[in-house]
Amino acid sequence: MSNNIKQETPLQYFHKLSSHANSQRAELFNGEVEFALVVKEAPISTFLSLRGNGADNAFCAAVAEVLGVPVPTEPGTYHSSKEASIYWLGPDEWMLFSSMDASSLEARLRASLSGHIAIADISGGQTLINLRGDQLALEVVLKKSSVYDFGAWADASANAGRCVQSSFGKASAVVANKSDGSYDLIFRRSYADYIAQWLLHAGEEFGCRIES
Amino acid sequence: MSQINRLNTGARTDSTSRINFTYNGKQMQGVVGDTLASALLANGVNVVGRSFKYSRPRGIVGHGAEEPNAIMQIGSGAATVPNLKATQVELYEGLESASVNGWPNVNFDLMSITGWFGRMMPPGFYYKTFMYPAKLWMTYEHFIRKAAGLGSAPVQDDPDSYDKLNQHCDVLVVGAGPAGLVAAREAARAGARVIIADEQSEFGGSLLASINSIDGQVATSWVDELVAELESFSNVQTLPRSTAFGYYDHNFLGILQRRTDHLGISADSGSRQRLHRVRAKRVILATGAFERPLVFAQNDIPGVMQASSVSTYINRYGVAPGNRMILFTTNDNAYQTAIDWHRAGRAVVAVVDSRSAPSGEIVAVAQEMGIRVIAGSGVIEAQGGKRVRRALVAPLNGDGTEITGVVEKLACDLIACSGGWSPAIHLSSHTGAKPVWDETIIGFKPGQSVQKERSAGACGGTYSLAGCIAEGASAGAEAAKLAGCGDGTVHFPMPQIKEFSEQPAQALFLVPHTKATSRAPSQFVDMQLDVSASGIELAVREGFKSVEHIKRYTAMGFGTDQGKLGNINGMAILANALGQSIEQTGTTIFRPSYSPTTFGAIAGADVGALFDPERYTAVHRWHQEQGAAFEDVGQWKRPWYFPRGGESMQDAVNRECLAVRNSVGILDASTLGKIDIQGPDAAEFITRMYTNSYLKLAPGKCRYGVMLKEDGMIFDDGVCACIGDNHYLMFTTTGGAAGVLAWLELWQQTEWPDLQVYFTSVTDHWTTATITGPNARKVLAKVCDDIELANDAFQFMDWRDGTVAGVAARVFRISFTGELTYEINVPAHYGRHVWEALIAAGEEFDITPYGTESMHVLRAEKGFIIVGQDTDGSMTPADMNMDWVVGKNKTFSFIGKRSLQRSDSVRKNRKQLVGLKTVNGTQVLPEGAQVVFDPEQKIPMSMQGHVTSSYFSSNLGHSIALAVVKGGHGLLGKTVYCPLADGRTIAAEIVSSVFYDPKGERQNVE
Amino acid sequence: MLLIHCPHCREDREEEEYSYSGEAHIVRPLEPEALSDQEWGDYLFFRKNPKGIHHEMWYHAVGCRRYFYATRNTLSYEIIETYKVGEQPQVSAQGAAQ
Amino acid sequence: MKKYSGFSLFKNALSYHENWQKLWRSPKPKDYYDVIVVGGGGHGLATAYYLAKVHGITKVAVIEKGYLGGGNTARNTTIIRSNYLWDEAAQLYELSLKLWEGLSQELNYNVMFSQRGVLNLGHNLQDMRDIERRVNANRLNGIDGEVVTPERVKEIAPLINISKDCRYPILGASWQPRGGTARHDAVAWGYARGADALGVDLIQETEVIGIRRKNGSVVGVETTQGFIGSRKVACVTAGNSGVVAAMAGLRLPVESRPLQALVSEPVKPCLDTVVMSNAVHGYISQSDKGDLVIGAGVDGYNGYGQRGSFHVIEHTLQAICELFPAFSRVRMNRQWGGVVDTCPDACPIISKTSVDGLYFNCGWGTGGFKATPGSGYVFADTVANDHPHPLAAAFNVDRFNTGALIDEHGAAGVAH
Repeated sequence: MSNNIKQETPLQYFHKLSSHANSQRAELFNGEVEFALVVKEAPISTFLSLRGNGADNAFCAAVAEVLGVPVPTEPGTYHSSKEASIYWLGPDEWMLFSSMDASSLEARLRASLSGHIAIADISGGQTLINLRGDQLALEVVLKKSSVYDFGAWADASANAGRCVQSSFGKASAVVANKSDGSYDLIFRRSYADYIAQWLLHAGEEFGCRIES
Repeated sequence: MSQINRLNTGARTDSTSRINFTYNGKQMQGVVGDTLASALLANGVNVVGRSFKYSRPRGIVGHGAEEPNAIMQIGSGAATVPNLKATQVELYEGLESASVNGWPNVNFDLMSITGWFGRMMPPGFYYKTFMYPAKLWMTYEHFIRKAAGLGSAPVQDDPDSYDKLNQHCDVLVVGAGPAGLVAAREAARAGARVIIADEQSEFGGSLLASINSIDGQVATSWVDELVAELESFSNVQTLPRSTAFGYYDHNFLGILQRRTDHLGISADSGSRQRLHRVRAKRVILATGAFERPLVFAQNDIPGVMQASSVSTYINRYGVAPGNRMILFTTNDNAYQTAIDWHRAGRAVVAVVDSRSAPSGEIVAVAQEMGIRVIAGSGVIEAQGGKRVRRALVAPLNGDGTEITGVVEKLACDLIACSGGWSPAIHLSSHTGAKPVWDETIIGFKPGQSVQKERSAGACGGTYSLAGCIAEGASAGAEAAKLAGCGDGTVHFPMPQIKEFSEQPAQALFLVPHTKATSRAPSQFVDMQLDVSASGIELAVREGFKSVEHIKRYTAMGFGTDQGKLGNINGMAILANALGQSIEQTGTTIFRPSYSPTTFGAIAGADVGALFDPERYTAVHRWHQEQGAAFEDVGQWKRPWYFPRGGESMQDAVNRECLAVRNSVGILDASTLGKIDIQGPDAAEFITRMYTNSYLKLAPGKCRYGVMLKEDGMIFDDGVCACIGDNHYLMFTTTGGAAGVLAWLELWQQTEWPDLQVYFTSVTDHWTTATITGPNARKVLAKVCDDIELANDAFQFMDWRDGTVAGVAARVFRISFTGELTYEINVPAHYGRHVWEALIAAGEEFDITPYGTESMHVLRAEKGFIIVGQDTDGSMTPADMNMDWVVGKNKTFSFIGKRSLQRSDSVRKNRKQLVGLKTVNGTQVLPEGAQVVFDPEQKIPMSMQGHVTSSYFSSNLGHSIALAVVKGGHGLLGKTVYCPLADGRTIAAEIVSSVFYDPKGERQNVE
Repeated sequence: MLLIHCPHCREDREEEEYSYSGEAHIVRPLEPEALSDQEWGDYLFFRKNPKGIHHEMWYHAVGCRRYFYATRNTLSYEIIETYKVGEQPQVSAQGAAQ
Repeated sequence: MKKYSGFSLFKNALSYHENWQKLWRSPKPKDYYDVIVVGGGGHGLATAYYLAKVHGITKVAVIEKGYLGGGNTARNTTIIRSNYLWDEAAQLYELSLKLWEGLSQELNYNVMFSQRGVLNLGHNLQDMRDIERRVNANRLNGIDGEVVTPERVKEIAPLINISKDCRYPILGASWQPRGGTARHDAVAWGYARGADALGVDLIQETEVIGIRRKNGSVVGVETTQGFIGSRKVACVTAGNSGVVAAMAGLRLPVESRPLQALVSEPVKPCLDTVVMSNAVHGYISQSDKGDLVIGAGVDGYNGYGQRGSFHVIEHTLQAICELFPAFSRVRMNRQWGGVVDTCPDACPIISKTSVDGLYFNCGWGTGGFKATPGSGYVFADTVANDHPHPLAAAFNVDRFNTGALIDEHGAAGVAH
């Protein structure tokens, strides 16, 4: 597709917005990051919903072969490489996130999988944001936002690879922890404005900025 | 007024740092560390309020959540807060406080009802009067309501914000007194995730007012060290100013943290209060105990206080609230107050001890100080007006039920009372644990645990400091172990503590008077609601027996203090009146909140813009830029109409509808639910869910379907397309999307797991731009060159993949307007691009964006229904004249089919969908108008149905309406009437529900 | 405020993630047309609604999107077990009574 | 029965209230009654009262396992209105409302029925269509009601937020001036006192543990005080209907769910009407004591525990703070739950059963309190004549077989 085709990410209109209630607090984090919390939206990427039998070795092997990442069969985990991540959403449901082209990835998967499977391209309907910053701020914002016990993941850097689909404000999101101590959030496009406002509100006490 | 009662002894307050505040408009000073109550007492304030029913003057009696009288309005304007207890308000510079009752003021109250008039208002008097004449009740009530309420709610919006944290921990400790603190320390050391919360501004509980020594140091120093130690653990969260207000199922507790109230300013960052929603593996309740007041005549006169509160004011706040004190006690423990008072340099008139021969170690200490002890006696009445002036003391018999000698009058200005202690079992009671009466502690103890909790320390009936610490330590270690941390053994050694050994206390719940209870001056049980011992006895006399009845009849325990002081005495007086034991009588069930909890904090951040998510399509901003008006559809914001210039809504809708029929319009249909369905059994499954069959639907084809609930009633509708072999795309209504997906999953997962089919919501993936009208093809052709668009090549109810405006698209030729229509679906990040490309391509045809209102008009012209508007959960397909969509020959009994054969479903005069054409075509029937056959009949009229949809059709030049009318399908041509609330009656003719292009030829544009 | 163990996620998760879906193990009649109105009405609407042990369906709506079953005491709200579709409860009202 | 009046109050004050008569006796159960009413809540007591008063059947016992009026009568938010959508429901609730209007005098007990009006708010276009439909139907049924604008709503409840900018703005409301509230406990006590005076035995702290039948007919009930005979057993045990039905081997189309409510601390009068919103889910009025009385929606799961989940309370207070932003700083004093028997069509069952002599009155869901007088009236008639009262006929249990449901969900969403 040609380059003059305009694309908009779900948080397009929030990039560079910030919330900052208390200047004193900002000084505390006045080093390289001026805001204790930074929300960064990933560029437009591929999201596929993958359904199939996780107990079927052939299925798992074929997916791993195409993605270059093993299929997580343990509940609440994800695996990732530079090009792709695959998140466990349910016993027969995964979300793929990738920089590879959606239709060709779908085609390759379909070619290598057999039996009862389903693949749906949901790239237009999702976005991924990375939430990084001060550990206390991250912890508080996650506690404000979700009923899930992220404390059970404890030391995030040692336990990277956990993910969960749970509540986020009055919407929902997939949250995953990363080895650098930050978190990725994946949620639906139509809720993006709400979640952006929610994060700006929840992060206000620490200072929160959204960037592309 | 100066701080006449301020002491210069070593309290927790800093007497050198002054704080200015106002009380009822008067300037006063307190010191850092004061509560409003301690500052008022320091300033010699006696009367802090008027009682609810009789407007009697009342003073401060307690020092915490138990306070019934010192109810204050704090602050002013938008940030005012009603009904705070002065004992719980930390003093800050500029604090404004005011009493909540009393007119014109608390010291001189014209509403005061004493003596005779008070006697006219026994419990239940409302029920017995104000009945005649009946029509005057609203007038009576008007005056009754004038006396209602304590403080005033603000009238402006709350300037503050609130938030919540979802907390999960291994061990939650409620209460940071001695038991709680050591429990938290043991659990923390075992590696548990610990939260410890306490309602007060600092941890320490009773030790903050203790002059005991622990391990050779002052108790408060021991506390400071312990708190510092706790704060050094990374696995411990300490929450001061945090009240656990409710204990809910499965170890979920609500804790309200007051973050800025003590600062006094409406904070400009962060939240005023924070609700911690805590899910704990184990809970340790270390909530302490409340001292029990003594019930004697006129025990509500200011200057009658709790003994432990007097000690707290002296030791913690450096305030001695009076000069000449009488201590009235039933136990050893309270002698400490006499000692504290004596050490503060004030006169102890006497200790009146109800026990005939008090002999505890501490009694001897007091006597050695020269304090007079009057044993075997009680204070039977307090006297005074706005302050106690004297006490009537009389000798009592052994069990405290009768006066046995001469009454002695003793002058005093303070009567400190202690009837023993009542464990704070509120939270344990919230769990459903049934409190048990324990004669040895003369109180209710927590019942058998029904949640994963245990009580430690005074709230479990253990009153010695050493006992509390030992119990706390073992509870902490045990809780950690049960949560999977540590081995359950106590790690830290017991501190050395010197305590007096105590002799048994006496149970004394109602101090006798020389007159019978019914005739004696009021002996108050529940101060806030003016419930007296005679009131309880009256209720029993009138036949009430159950403690819940008594509570409801007298209002005992319904106050904002929740009966923390009065309840046990009340139960005991009731038991006595019924001639049964307290155990038999039982106690009322405590319910959340333990202490009052701010609405805004319970609501949290989910108010205002965050009250409920607003869902937007990818084209939303374009709609906003065009000035669209929006309609709420479920959580979605959909463009309602696009007014141009100064257009009215009707003008805009007329223009939009004409544009669609005459040229081309464009609608954002992205909000429709879309479910991707794949699997070998997909067609079979879909066919079971819809009324019609999909077994023979070929790839590239679409079909309209209706879904029923198993009761046969329509619950959703939409088009379903066959995308490929074993692959379908189902469209749902906007509001029904989530429900339909859950419905499909329910049947597949639980009823037919053998059917191989997967469902995935793809609603958000697609932006759907619907272009409709005779020029729709011409517009599409300008931006799409890889789909053959000719009428016979790309037919009605077909779909094609192609490229639109350079973007891979899926185009459906279906129609909700009756015009030639293409629904163009592209991934949503291209949504705005494709939309704008279509607008540009349509410019020469004056392509007109239209909203949901025009969509409704256009479909109504065609007689197409909207589920949820034309149906209401009681409509079958046949009712909607849609029998054609029901597959009669389907082999499988699809969902809802059987219900269509029930006797009521085949009844002849069911309400059926028809069109209504008003006799006067300019009149538009209101939606919701009721249809009758005879407008002249008397009320109640026989209603035949109602108008479900109604519009002015600019295309037809007259109004149109859809209605459901009993037996309507057989009534074509009949004139019916809609009598309206405004007095008009509109006549209309029953016509076909299809008003426009009945043969459906419009969309066959060549 | 229930804490419910999802047998698929294998974690205790908060009630807000779930929605309740009614009595479990009600099998849809194989031949609805063969039933009388009363038998059909019984299937549609009439429920055990016990005070005590109840087998019920829950949907992990904000989670793994799986339906599963729970054995719960409707008086104490204690959840005795959760189990997957296709599995049978280990505890029943009759069993608990014994 | 000694009559209550201002004069009797005066007279008794002279004697220090030492001579008040008991409100009711505490009799030992007899061996046999003409009718046994199972359940001593408002509906059961009203049924007994009207059996004695209207039908002259005075050999009646009300058997209550706890204390009179201790179930949902004691736990509801006391809202009274009759502006229901469907004819069947509207007529039943209107009968009730008419009885409320004279109830204090009828019972010589002030039930403090306060006709301060009820607003049902609309927040979206479909809400407003439903309100129009309901109000039009009400008016043609002879029930007072009007559709009012947001500005009029603001006049009636000045602290309400009618801003167009909020998430779900108020687009209008239905207004029933004759609606209002009453003092819930007084209703039970008033009917109890009235029934007792007519000879009805009120037997508290006695639980029915079995329904004895012979040849398909009722012959009495087993209780914790032993067997009591009767050919007619009328069950009015909201929150336990399924359990009682099971004693007779019956199942009902009801599910028992928690319903929660809360009150604030007392504040000076600031809300002089009843405000209900289905869309955002909150119901609020202010009691004569000053408490803001707030009702929530039904919890999602079956439960007999008289308590529900905290998130329901949170959601309700979010709605209240949206409607009344000024109440954000007011504090919740107490919250509690009841158990409501919900029917699939949100309408009650007032019905004979397949067992001769066994009658059920249940399934009131969230709408029971307001129906108390009417429910008792038509149920008493149904029991006395062994034939449905005309207004009860539509509420027979057989409707769940025929499909003739009265779907109040249709326009009321929640039939509070």
